[in-house]
Amino acid sequence: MNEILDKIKQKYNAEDVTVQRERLAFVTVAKDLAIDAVTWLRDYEGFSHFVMMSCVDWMEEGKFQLLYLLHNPDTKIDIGVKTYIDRENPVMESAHHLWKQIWTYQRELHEAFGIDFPGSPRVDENFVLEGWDDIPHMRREFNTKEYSEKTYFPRPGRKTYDPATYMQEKLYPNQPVTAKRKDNDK
Amino acid sequence: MSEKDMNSKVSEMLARSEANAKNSGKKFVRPEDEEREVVAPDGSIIKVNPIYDYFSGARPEEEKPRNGIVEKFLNWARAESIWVLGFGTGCGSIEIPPLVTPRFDMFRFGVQMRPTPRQSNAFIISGYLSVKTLKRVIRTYEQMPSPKYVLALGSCTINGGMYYDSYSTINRLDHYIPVDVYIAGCMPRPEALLAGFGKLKELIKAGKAEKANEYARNFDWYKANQKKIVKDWNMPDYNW
Amino acid sequence: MINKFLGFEPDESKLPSKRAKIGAEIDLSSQKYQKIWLGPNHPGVTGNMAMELWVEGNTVVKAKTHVGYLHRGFEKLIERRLYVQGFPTSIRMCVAEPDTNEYLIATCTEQLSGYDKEVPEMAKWLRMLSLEMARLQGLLRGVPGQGGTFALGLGVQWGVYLRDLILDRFEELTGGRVYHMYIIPGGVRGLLPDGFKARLEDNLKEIDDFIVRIKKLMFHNAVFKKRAIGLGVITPEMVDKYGIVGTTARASGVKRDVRKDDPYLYYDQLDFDPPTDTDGDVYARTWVRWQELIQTVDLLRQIMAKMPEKGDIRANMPNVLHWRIPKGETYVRLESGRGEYGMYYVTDGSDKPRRVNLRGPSYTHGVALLEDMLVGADVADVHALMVSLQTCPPEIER
Amino acid sequence: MTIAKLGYTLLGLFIVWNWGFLMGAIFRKIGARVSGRIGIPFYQPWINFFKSVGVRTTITHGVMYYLGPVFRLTGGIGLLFFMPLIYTGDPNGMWTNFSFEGDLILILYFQLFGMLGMAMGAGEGGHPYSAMGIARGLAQHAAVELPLTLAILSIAIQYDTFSMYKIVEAQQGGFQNWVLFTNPFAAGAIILAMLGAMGHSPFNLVKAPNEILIGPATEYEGTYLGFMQSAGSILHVMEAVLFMNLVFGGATSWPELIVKTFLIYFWSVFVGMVFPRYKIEQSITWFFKVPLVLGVLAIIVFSF
Repeated sequence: MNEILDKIKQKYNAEDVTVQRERLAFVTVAKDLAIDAVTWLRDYEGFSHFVMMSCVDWMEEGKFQLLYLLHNPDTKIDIGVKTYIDRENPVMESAHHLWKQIWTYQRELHEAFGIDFPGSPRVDENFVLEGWDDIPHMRREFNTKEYSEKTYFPRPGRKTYDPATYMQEKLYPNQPVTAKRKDNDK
Repeated sequence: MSEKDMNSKVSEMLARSEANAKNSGKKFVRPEDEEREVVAPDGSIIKVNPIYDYFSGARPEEEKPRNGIVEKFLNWARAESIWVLGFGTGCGSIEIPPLVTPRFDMFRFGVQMRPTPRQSNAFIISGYLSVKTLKRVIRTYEQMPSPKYVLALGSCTINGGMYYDSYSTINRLDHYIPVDVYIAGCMPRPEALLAGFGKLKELIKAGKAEKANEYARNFDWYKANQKKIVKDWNMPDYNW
Repeated sequence: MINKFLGFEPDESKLPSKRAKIGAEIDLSSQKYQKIWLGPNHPGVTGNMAMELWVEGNTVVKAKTHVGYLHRGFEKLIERRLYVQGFPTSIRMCVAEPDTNEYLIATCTEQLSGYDKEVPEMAKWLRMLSLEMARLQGLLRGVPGQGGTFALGLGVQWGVYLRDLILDRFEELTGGRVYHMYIIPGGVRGLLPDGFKARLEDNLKEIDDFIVRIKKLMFHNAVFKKRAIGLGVITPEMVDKYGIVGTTARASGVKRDVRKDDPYLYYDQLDFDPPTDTDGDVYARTWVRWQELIQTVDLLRQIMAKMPEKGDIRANMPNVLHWRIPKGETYVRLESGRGEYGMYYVTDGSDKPRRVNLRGPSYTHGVALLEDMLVGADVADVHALMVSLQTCPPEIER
Repeated sequence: MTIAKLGYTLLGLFIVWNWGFLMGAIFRKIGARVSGRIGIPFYQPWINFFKSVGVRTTITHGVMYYLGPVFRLTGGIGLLFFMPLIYTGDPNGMWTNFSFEGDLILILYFQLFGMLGMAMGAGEGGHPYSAMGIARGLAQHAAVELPLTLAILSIAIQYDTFSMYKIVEAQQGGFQNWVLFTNPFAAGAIILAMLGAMGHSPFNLVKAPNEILIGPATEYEGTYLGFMQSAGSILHVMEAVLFMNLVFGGATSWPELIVKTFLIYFWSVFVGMVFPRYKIEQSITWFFKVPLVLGVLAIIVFSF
């Protein structure tokens, strides 16, 4: 485990190496080197099983974090190669030539976050939505509750309580309400 | 007409249709579904509007019940022979296999599955409906012959259930198609489904399950609601 | 350029051309092919999914899968729910084996909040019991279901009946028939009821009978063999290329089982060997699943024998309504009946998760692999191929 | 005399129609019991029929579209009109219907007639699965017809007649006179070809719900469907009667007809219960193997 992490650090200037579990580690690699790192891990280090590709929206920092999670079937090690891309102009090099299923992930991320993968097959086609004309639905600033209330005729009479305050009011009605929660509905 | 003329005509028309596509505000119409002109083999020019041609132009009409005892007898037959369309629209469809197998055997109540909408008269909306499915559900519902009945499963069809805040699933099914029987639960047990069929039978026998006519009567309202959320209205290649 | 700078060349022979198109190159406008849609309203698709097929006669020349009919936006919804509120939502991600979702989200939160070491022993055994029961009910539908794709409905009838019995046991244990919400962060919700083991053992005996009967009905059946052998072959080379996992990979001779590779809970204390086969066709996949059915029954018996009688079932957790998990990320996987099932979970120090991403086996099996597999297949075999890859649409689109 | 005969024929049609419905229900019940279910009530087919007729919407796709079920019904009724139902010893007696010298050829034609009608109707319906279903149906029918025709020719050579009535007459006087024992090759070919003609699994390719919806009938609803249900029930019984007359010695009374058709039909259901469905090319190959060889043998044995 440490051996391979050292190699990545040395070769790709990997930062922010976190060993989450005994056999799971996440490393951060610069955007230009990410696909190379993934290719190198696949071809030379035996990480032949592509587990998943994911994206996290760090809206506050103005970045998207892409994750390529690889698994080595021989040593049973998982390494997540992370890279950060700009949120304003989200473009990432396509990796569809490495594994057959990656174009599906890229198509999904294109739809969900608006990340472009030039050259990836069928990346512009709809994946799960049809006739979507709002901002990409998995971005943090997209408020799904508001959208739903605006669009789908909510049935009147439905109430949503904050569980903490509601329980306190129900169970301890005499005490002053302390469990106020900052409403950060998103 | 010479071949050269034809070619110039075709290229002219192509240019025109491209310009139309740019100018028209229709976002989700794919180029092959646009209104355009085509040259017939004999040289004449025909206007085609694929979306209009694919869909039935006729509005559904109210179909009056027959008189007295005949309708009563037919209602009895309809109640005792409910043919359910085999279209699992949501997660509630996992409770359909238990219904057709030894434990809960719904065949003994005259309820059977049918693979095509033309031959079924009951539609189980099994749980949440995403907008993408709703479009197919509406089309399927309109294809079913009247009288037709809708059973809506789960809390998702009543008020959105636990997906009340989802951007993808609808909240109230009865705004888009008329519902005869709601079966509550997440998800309803097979026993509840059998009870729902029992309730539907009572309604049919009493002559109260005339929701297909209601749909025809309030067609404009239903269509307005449907069009509000289904923005991409052209069906991909359902051209039969 | 970068490669030169780094001092190594990627192995070009392993890279297909970057401009490679997915699917066969055919002229669809030549009027030689008819386009037909299989689904979403078609009894031959599992769940709610559509396949767009271009056929020449009975042979598929090009296929496209269309998903999204079951999209509910779970990953978005969980982002705006408390950790404990997101829990009942998450288990509905895949309806075929809901317990796997419970385990994943519970373990993710435990690992990130540092409570994973404090889960009591009894709770872990009960988790294993519920996971194996979930696998068993999935297989009871899945193994005869493969016969059902060839119109052998009899096995399905028997299998779904027995699955109902297992669901009864779930109801005793958890109160729920399909959705259980049994495995919660920190442990499980309850102990075994009185006499549970005896009743489960009765059911397992019935399932033992069923296993023998289904073998005679399906694997000794001339017509079943004729249709399933040689259909939809997956070679061992394809396994890594397409990300194939679970029984589908094992039927091709590649031993992939998370229970052995990355043991979780107490699977290292159980005596089992994941079944494999070498042919990689539909028959081999069904055969591996049939063997896994035997193995699951055996595992359930082992678990019941090794399980302590009593013990703590909950770790001492903070008030879940005010639970904040420090910033972190993790990936947890388990072996579901369909293969490796994992969840990527990111927290940012607030009371709600930042990102939850599910990795279902159907995501790779049901889109990229299925599309390539359908090319050249008979229209009659589409349903069989789809079921043999255990495609479960809700976990593709979530 | 002709009027009385017509009356008897129509009465026979009514009995056959009802018996077809009842037999269908019984076999669905048997299937249910094998699975461990209770199954539909025995009167379900009649309710289904009345419900179908009572459907309010009618959609038509053109003349051929509604001629499809009519042709299918005609196929069944044609079989009934020109085939002796019950042997009474009198060639012009009741229940012999309008059997005449050479009716065997007409009957062979009527057997295919329904399928041809459905082909036209399904084509007009325009659903691609209908077209696929009917293409499968016609291909399989052709494969079934070959051994069947050879076997029937062999029987015709054996008794030196093309009259169904004479074939039945020749088989009277005990089961040792049945074609089943006097011409085992032809009987074998017919019994195997019967599986395909009855359209049960493994040869139920025409109606293959998880492949091609419900085949040619995909677009039919309401009254058309009611007609097709009736046609199906009549055709099922009449095909069983055809095989009964050809191989199993005919019937001398209604109870005998009912028992024999039930058992003949049971044979195909019995096979279908435990076998999955063939693909079309596998099905055709199957008919071109054992049944065809038996048919050829039957011809060879009785030609020399």
